[in-house]
Amino acid sequence: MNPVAAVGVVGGVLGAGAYALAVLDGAAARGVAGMPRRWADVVVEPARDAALLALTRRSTTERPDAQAWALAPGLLAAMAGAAVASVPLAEGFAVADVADGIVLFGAAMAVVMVGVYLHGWSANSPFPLVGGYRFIALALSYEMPLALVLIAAALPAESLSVGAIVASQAGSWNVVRQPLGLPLYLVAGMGLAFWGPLDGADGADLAGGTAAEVSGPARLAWELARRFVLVAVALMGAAVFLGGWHGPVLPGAVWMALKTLALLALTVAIGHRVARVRLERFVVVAWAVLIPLALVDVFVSGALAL
Amino acid sequence: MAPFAAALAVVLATGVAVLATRWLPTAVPSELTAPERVPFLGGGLPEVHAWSRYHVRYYAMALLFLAFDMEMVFMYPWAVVFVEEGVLALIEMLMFIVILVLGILYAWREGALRWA
Amino acid sequence: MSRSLAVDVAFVLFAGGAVVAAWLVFRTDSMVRAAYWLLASFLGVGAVMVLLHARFLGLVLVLMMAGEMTIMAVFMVMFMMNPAGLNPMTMVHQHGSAKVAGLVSFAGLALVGIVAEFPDRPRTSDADPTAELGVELLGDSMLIFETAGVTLLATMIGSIAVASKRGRFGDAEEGSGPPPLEPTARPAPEPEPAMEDHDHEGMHHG
Amino acid sequence: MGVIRRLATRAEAPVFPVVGAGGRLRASELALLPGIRLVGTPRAASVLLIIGDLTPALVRPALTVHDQLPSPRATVWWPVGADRGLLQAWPGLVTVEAGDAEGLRRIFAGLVEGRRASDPPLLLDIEPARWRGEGPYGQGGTGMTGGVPFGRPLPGRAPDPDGLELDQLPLHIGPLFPPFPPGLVLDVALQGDVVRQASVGENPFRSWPGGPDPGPLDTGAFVEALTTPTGVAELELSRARHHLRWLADALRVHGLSALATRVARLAATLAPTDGPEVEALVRRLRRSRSLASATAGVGAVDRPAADLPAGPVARAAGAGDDARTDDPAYRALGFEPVVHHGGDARARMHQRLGEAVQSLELAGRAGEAVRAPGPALEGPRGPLRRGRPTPSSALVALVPTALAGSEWGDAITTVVSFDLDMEEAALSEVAGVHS
Repeated sequence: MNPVAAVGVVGGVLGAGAYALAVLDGAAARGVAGMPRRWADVVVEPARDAALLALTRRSTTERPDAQAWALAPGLLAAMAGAAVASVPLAEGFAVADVADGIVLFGAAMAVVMVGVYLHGWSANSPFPLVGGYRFIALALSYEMPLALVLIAAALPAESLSVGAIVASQAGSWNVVRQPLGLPLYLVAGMGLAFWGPLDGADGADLAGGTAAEVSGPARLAWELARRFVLVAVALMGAAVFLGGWHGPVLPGAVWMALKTLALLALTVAIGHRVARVRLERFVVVAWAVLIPLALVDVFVSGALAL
Repeated sequence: MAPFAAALAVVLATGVAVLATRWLPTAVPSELTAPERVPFLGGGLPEVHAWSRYHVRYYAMALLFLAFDMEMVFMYPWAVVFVEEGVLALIEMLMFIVILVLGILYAWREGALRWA
Repeated sequence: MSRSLAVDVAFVLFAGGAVVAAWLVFRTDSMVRAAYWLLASFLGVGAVMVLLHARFLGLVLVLMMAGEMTIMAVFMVMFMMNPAGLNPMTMVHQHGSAKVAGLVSFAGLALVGIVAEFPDRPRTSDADPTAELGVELLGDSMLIFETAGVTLLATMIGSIAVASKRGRFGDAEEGSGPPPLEPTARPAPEPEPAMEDHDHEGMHHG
Repeated sequence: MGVIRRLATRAEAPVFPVVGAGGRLRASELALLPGIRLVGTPRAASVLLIIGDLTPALVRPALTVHDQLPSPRATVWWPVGADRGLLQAWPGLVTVEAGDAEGLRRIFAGLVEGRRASDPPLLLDIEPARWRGEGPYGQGGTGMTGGVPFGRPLPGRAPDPDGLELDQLPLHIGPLFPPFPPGLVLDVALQGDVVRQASVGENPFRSWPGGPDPGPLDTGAFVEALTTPTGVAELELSRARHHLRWLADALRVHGLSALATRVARLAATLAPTDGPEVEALVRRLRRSRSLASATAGVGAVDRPAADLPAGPVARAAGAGDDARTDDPAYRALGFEPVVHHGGDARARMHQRLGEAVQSLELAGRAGEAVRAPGPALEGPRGPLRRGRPTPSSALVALVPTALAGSEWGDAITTVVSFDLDMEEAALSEVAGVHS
């Protein structure tokens, strides 16, 4: 695809996805809190918050690593963009249908760890620092299950390309063929975007963690970038586990959008229902339970694919 | 190579777009006083720099990750040829994985996954 | 601009970027920056590999190095005094021998590059290098592949045995004392736990 | 810019609260007010909201936090109870009637629209320490770790139980750290993310020269009932409300802020007829695996339950003392204390949930029953006896040992699970009458 069109498409997907995510989150929060609010307000709310952040001054700390601090949200957003580019948005329409799509996704998501750590480290402030280190513990734990469930999905497709993985789900979706895949993927994906129960890096107990010292445009960039990552995760999940563009009646792109929104809604709902997990415990569970389960997923999927 | 060119364009453009928030007129922290730049401690004042020899307590797990990361990389090419190669591939990979799961088992048994 | 020219330009940019980033590793005072300049260098190398049609290897390099460099940063910060380079320091020591080692290794590699005869077997562009790698791993190189598994197992067990203080049978240092100062002496008795005093010191430092 | 400004004017006003004397009850209702959003760090706030009166020791922290707000910023004061005048000198302070969200929003809108100037920084622009000009790089010293770069030294090392000897950060956190109860100052030695040592700093509510003169305490109804006959139904309803307010704070710390808002609303409007709703909520929270794993084994106090200060914390550890057991009014209702075992944060949460349900049930049954004034009364944090130390002061003493060695998140869970009130802790003894 021509680079300009590619940028336009990915930008559109990320922007629309992040906005939809913010609206869903606002609606869910109001629902759980029992605060009725006009729909119009809920829909405009994220734009208002963003506008306020854009009008607020950026603050800084005494002696930050300014360049690394500025880079962090850009890194997250760029990696989310790379991941979105590798996902086919409709049959035969991927921005960059890389033959090793899930490796590209894995690589992009590994670099996300760098971004979050830098965001925590650079402020030279205690709470962001602890948040950054928390994220590394989280990332080292979820990365294996994330890669393994994607490999399991690649087995029946005989290819690492996301397009091929979606095409291989013409008969039945991976969520049915590989029932372990989607739950494990969602746990890892929520960790990736430090969302809901796995938000230790930016948790309330650290006064916002890595984001405790950012304000104004820098905060806006960070919140956007983080949502971009979750959108990329949901998009990839919709393609790899929910059959991507496959679906009756409606066009493929609409199905992709609906499935992505469904996954986003699911993560939002989990975020408002499940308390923050103690990372110390999550690490043990990830290695002793999630990784073995992911390996079982790989072998069962493999045996079924033969 | 074309998909990579598109991906590269996307990476650069999204990254730069988010970085561009730094050029918003409000993004220049001009003329901040020293107290405005003090790190937040709930009203308290810091004595020392936060940058320090930070004691991570998951270092054993981090070392385990290094080895496991390597293993995972072998699985990608394996996944591509798996159906083609059939049972042989399944058995070979099973052997490989069992060896590595022994590593996790050992780590778990030794309590290395728990934080120091 | 023709496609091949674009590829050439990209190659030069990425390769040059990799070299510059590698140089910057030694020009910074911060351990975190040093680690991530090295990662940036690897990103350049990964991109070069992709340009050379080794897509999978290029991407995998990025995938692994992002994790690896982060772990390196974590360990460097943990054990280096002044980890953020707030006080001046230099990443380069033993200048003389470092220069010699650098020149010798560069000359050696350059010599190999110039003198060695590289195999020249043009492939059709539709061959999937990832699949070929898979066939190789499961076929002729199977023994290497499985040996790698055992090696990695040894790595895991070794690193845990060395790094983990806690063991299945209790504290790894239980009953051990600091090494004696004289080679023939018995190990010094285990010191009394003096945590409180030290903690106190730590609290009021600075 | 016009559109952006118009949009921003209608955004929820991000508020960072500074809870002064007498402000705690008001602060607990902040999340319920429309058009206002509570934030956890001043960097995310536009409005610094001072609730209640500032004591001398709270002024410096409030100024520190004020300057950490990014501009445009404004300071709003909601006066509650006594005003001893310290806030009169605060430049640019806007006084708005306590609880008036609309008034606060007007200030915020003026700020965003540019009709109102942003607060200037209030503290003097002085670098934290002299450092310029020394050393080859102007870092303030020589060598790798010598000197005080940029005005602060590098942290020092301390041994760690796992054999390493890495840096320890001496931190003074509070008294305005949102996860903590207002006024709690914690001096911690943080090694990595572990609290190696903790001690409770000077209580800012004790900083008036003539001794503390608290505004309305959040347990004021109970203190009053020591001397005046009070309906059992009224007392028990207050207790249930208190425990629900605590629950809202705890849920917010555990990352369930939307649910916390729901609980806070329930606490604010609680009536004896809300029994089913509270029971449903309690059932749900008790079943929650994530909450259980976030609190189980955290903050266990390793001493016999009998040695703990009496109250919910001791009852959560298995000690059944409850001043209500000997109270004739309660005996007539067949009162039996709720007791849990384990003595950790989870047991304390279940204890308070159980007591809230029980109190609501008692309130429904008590009818017109009146409790005669007596020497002792079970308050929501423990027994209140005239002339004896307040329950909070005994609970504060538990904090240092309970925190030592715990991870930061667990430390917060522990602090919250004790349900401290620093204003109450500032009182040397329970007095009979309250303003």
